[in-house]
Amino acid sequence: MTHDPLQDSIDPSETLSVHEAHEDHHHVSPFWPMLWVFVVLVVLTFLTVWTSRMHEIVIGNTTIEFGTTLHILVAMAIAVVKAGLVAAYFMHLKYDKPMNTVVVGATIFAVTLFIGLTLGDLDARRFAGMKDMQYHILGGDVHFDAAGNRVKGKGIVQTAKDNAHAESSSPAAQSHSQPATGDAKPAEAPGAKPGGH
Amino acid sequence: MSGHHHESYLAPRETLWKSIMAWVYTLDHKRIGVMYLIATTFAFLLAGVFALLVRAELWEPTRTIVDEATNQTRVVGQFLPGWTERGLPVTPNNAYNRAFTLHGAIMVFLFIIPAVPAALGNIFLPIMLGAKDVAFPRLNLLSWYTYVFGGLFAVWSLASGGAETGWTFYTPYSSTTNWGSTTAMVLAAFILGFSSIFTGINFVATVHKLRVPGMGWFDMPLFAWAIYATAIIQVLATPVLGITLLLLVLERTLRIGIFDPAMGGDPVLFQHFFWFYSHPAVYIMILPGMGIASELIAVHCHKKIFGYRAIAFSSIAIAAISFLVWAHHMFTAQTAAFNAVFSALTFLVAIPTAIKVFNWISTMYKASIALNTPMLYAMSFLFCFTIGGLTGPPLATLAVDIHLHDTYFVVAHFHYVMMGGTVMAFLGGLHHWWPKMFGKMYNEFWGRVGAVLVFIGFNVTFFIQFFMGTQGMPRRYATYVEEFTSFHKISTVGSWILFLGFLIHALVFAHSLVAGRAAPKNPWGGLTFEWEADSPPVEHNFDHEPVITHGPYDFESVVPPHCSEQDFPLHPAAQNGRAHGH
Amino acid sequence: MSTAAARKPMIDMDLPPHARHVPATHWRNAKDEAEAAKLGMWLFLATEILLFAGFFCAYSAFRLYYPGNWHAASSYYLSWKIGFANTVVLLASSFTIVMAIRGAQTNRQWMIQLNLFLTQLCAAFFLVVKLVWEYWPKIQEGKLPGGFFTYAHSQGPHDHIFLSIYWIATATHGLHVFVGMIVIGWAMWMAARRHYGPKHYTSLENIGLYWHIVDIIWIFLFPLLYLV
Amino acid sequence: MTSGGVQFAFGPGVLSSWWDWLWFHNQTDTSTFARGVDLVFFYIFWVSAAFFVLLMVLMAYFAVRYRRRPGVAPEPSASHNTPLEITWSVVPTILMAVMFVWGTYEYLPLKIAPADAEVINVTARQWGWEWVYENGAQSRDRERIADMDSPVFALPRGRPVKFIMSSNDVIHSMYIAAFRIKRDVFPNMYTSQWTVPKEATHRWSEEMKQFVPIQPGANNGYYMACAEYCGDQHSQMWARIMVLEDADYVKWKEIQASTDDIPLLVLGEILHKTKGCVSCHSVDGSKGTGPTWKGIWGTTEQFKGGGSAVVDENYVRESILEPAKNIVQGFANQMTSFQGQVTERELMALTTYIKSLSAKPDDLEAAKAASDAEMEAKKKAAEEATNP
Repeated sequence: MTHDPLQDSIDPSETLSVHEAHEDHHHVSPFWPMLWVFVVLVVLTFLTVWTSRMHEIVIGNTTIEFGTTLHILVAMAIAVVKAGLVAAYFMHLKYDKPMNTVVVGATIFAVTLFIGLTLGDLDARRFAGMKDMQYHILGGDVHFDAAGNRVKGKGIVQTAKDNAHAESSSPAAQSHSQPATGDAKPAEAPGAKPGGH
Repeated sequence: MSGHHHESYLAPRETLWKSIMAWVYTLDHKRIGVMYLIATTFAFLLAGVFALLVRAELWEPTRTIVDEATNQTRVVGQFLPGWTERGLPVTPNNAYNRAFTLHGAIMVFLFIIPAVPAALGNIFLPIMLGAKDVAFPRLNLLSWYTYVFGGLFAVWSLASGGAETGWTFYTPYSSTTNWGSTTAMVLAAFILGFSSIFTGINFVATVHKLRVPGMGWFDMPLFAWAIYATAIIQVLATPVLGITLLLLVLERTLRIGIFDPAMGGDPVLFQHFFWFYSHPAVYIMILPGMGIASELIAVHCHKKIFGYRAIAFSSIAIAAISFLVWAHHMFTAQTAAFNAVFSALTFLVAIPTAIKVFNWISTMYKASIALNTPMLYAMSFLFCFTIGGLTGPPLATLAVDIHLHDTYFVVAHFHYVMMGGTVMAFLGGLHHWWPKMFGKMYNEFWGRVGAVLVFIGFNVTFFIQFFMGTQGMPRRYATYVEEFTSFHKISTVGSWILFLGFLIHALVFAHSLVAGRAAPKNPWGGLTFEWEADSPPVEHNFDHEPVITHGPYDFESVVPPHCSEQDFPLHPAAQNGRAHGH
Repeated sequence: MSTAAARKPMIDMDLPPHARHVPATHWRNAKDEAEAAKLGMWLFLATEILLFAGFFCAYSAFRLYYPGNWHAASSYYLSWKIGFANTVVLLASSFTIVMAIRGAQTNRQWMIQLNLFLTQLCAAFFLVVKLVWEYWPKIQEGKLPGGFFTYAHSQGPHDHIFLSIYWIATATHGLHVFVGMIVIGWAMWMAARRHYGPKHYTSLENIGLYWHIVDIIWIFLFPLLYLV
Repeated sequence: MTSGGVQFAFGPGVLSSWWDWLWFHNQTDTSTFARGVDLVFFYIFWVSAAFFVLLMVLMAYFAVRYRRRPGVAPEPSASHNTPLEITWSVVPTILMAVMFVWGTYEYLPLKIAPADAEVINVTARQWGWEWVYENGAQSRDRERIADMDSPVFALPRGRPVKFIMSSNDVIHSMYIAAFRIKRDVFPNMYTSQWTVPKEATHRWSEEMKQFVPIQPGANNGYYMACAEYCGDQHSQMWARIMVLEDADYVKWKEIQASTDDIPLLVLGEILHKTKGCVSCHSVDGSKGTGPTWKGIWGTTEQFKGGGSAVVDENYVRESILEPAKNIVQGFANQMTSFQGQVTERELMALTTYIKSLSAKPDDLEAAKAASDAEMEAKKKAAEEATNP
């Protein structure tokens, strides 16, 4: 089989006398930028704590209420920025071969799908209403009310009847009595077949 | 680094002790690959035995050879007596449940996931790229020992009562059951996951950094492409299995209650966690099989593969889409809106798959097809995989899947893809590369006999199961209603034919190792680098780093290396611009 | 003849250890080797991220199911001050390890050793704070995961789930910090033997990458568990 | 058992019946969904069949036509063909788009029950089903399916029924193949599915005083099964579904609803099956997931972690209502509480039944006596009620 003689002799880049081979591998991480990144990170951490502990902010005469959701959004936004800084500077992504960034991209893609889609389904299911979790610890129909007091159940037959009535009577009772996942209310059933009768 | 460079990688060292140590500490990807091959074969036999037991159990709807005295379950109980954990009796169904669980768990985690990438991939990926070894030989060895370690846990579980949760370990059953030693089996799968991750990292880096100078992405053999796509999934999906099983173990030991409804947890969350890995995992299983099929068809048809780029890209496309479809395993558990979304996404994955099949068959057009064992396997791969693929759409279609979900239709579909696809391709690849791996030819005639028997046995076993599924025979059933008796009988008979086929293959390979004639460097007239190396290759694969002079499938313009022009003549039309493999 | 055999005599033993580095025999040159090592590390980090994604997914799922209970539990069971201190410490350690790498790149051995030592110090501080001021009191008061939750004054029916996730996530992260300390310890030992230098610091760089990912994960865990 | 279809001989006879079975023989229009689902299925089936035959014929033809001939070179041909490749990417895509749209269109109604659907509350447990009808009726009819005493449930023909399902322990899945409906049953939330059975399978026969198949042998009702693996006897969670005309349906529910006219002893025997005790506690002495009831009465049970008790009224009551309290040695804590799921009389009935299984004959006598006495008392009370 053919092979050029170069392949047999030693590739110069393998020996240390020659420096060219190493150049693009060596980006020296600069001191001051890195220090600044660090300072910014600490500041952002402060910011996270500060925002998470405030309940409303007043700009001029407009007041923005800080609900839980907003807290999460702000905190996560800051966290993402911090992570980005660490990745770009401390972890050298800014200076490296783009391949490493591609790896990170693929990872973020997978994580987003995983968490995003899973939560999407669970969220929909939550509206379908979960049966009281304590139900099966104590058995029977015993459960806890919102205040956490134990409430004696009424037996499964009675529950069944109530559910049945709740079914036909009040759509309001839907969410508890008929929490089948994702069922729209029978009243506004898009494309529902006629019941065959 | 001393004088072993010109000997076969199989050559023994000066003393027996040194030879053994040379295998124990080896960093040679070929040796690690061979060790993987042996281990996975063992796992395959073990799980195969359980499969035979399962089929035998189903010979009769309720009871067969009953030994009522020992309260063992019918057939399986005869073989697996005395698995009583914490004084619990072996009830009539229980040993059967363990048998199908162990069949599934061992086949999936110990055989089919590592079999092609970690065994054949390990041996041939670096050679095909013209490299001396994989990127991280130590990591490679670590991956092998991790596999062994995980295997030990599986054996521990086996010895201490097995598991009977089904290989899917659905909570809350798996987190509460007292039968067998589920925890050990879960830990086994957990550890095996890491072995798989290490292999994946290794192969990605190898493909990126160790291609021979001048080999561009589209000069790579399609097997390398498939392994690359597989490795990506292994890296990106397996960690989620790790965390899932870790949480499940904690659920069983610390009762953390995340998946346990009795403590406010949510079992469906587990299903999402599990399938986020385990659906991509089925592509970890099939993609390498597709890669092998591409090699087999191209080489044994002696024809430039049709639509090289289409096949290459479809591998990557499948890898990407595989992350988008997991929830189609939960159509009966999920909300309507999500089912619709995932149903649509699931159909996407069928498109690149279909493209592959079309390309493979077009490759056979105007080819020069040698109907030897590897090609027979390539064709039975095409046959079975096409069926497996075409029975996917019914399961992706919402209305139909609601009916077919968790019935024998799913069982048949899965086996047509996994066994009819991956295992057929694996066996084909085994015959294809056997001369290269061990430097011995196998007996062609008996090889073909085995191939035909496996093909017939497989189809007899599983085709009938589609009918059972459409009639609503649920899976994982130890006892069933009498209407299905004749179906199950046929299926069971098929499993015996299948067994016979594998037996013949075992004998053929054994004979080849003992008395097979020495293999030439290039018995099939292949053009990829492994056919330029010796059979078996030397320690660093090549005496001199090979130079890329032609594409992997340029059969029309190149006489294969180490082959005479009499055997592989060039068509006069292609004479101009002819190159030569040497 | 093997290229490795040919390469050996060309090594100048007068060079410092780090300058004597020769790529493993299956590599075509040191550049490929270094890049591959880094790529491999990044792939490993990808698996780490996905591993922790499991915790984040579980966290969000139960936050979805029991929003009020969840929000209350975080401030009820955890002190943001401790978390904040640990966050700053981890960030500092990230900075010092970057400086250690800089020391290697500019061949200032004292800089490598000093910064690695500081990093080690921060890591130790992080773990001590966690064990002494977070884990130990919780264990004593029975603020334990799932079935072991025995704390008398639980403020909601699902506190045990919150604590399950808190314990598993932070414990896994703590384990990573501990592993980090071990590898950094190894790096210190190598540094003491002048193993790192401008020509050869890939392993140090990879340890740095690992350490940063541990940091990043904490950057997300801190607000989720302690603040919101 | 010949229900649900043809009996197959193991042999050539099978071939023909395969086709019946592929075509769902007489089960294509059994429910609102069956017809639609099957049409989608057959669309996919024929598309797939066409592609499969095309591909395999080509493969076989090429394999023969272009088999290797020594010394003959294959004649060159294009290694790709863009129009062709585009065609075979686009055509399947279109065909599958149809599958998706049609399949989803048939599926969505399955999620939306009509408002006037009769609600049946389904409880799944390891290992059995319990349906509670609106009038509180629970099935007492049994049939032996796959070696297990399985319940027989009735559904009204031509009226929508909605199943609101929950599980007592692990995940199950309620699957009625003939109706093409399946839905997982979870311990932590209600799920539901609905259907309208289209054809009646049984009728009330006055002479036999029971419900009998309308076309015996051809259609003896449908099977219901558990489609989500749930442990040891997962494969024995069968049930028989019979579809009745309205009048018969109402009659059936009334019969099931009233247990008062049943003597305690008989009722106990029924409950042992309907409440699912049978799946763990045998009455023939064979060892199951739980202790057998044969001869257990009056014996002294040793508990895990010390302690023991004599099996008497109190102990039986306690084991039914708080099973986890004491676990008999050699058994796992598998049973879930029946708190609120059994009435006082049902408890009495079960106690009496267990007593009647005692090893000592006088216990049996006592049980019989108690049972009869209770019946007498009821009669007397009834008479007093009618003529004070």
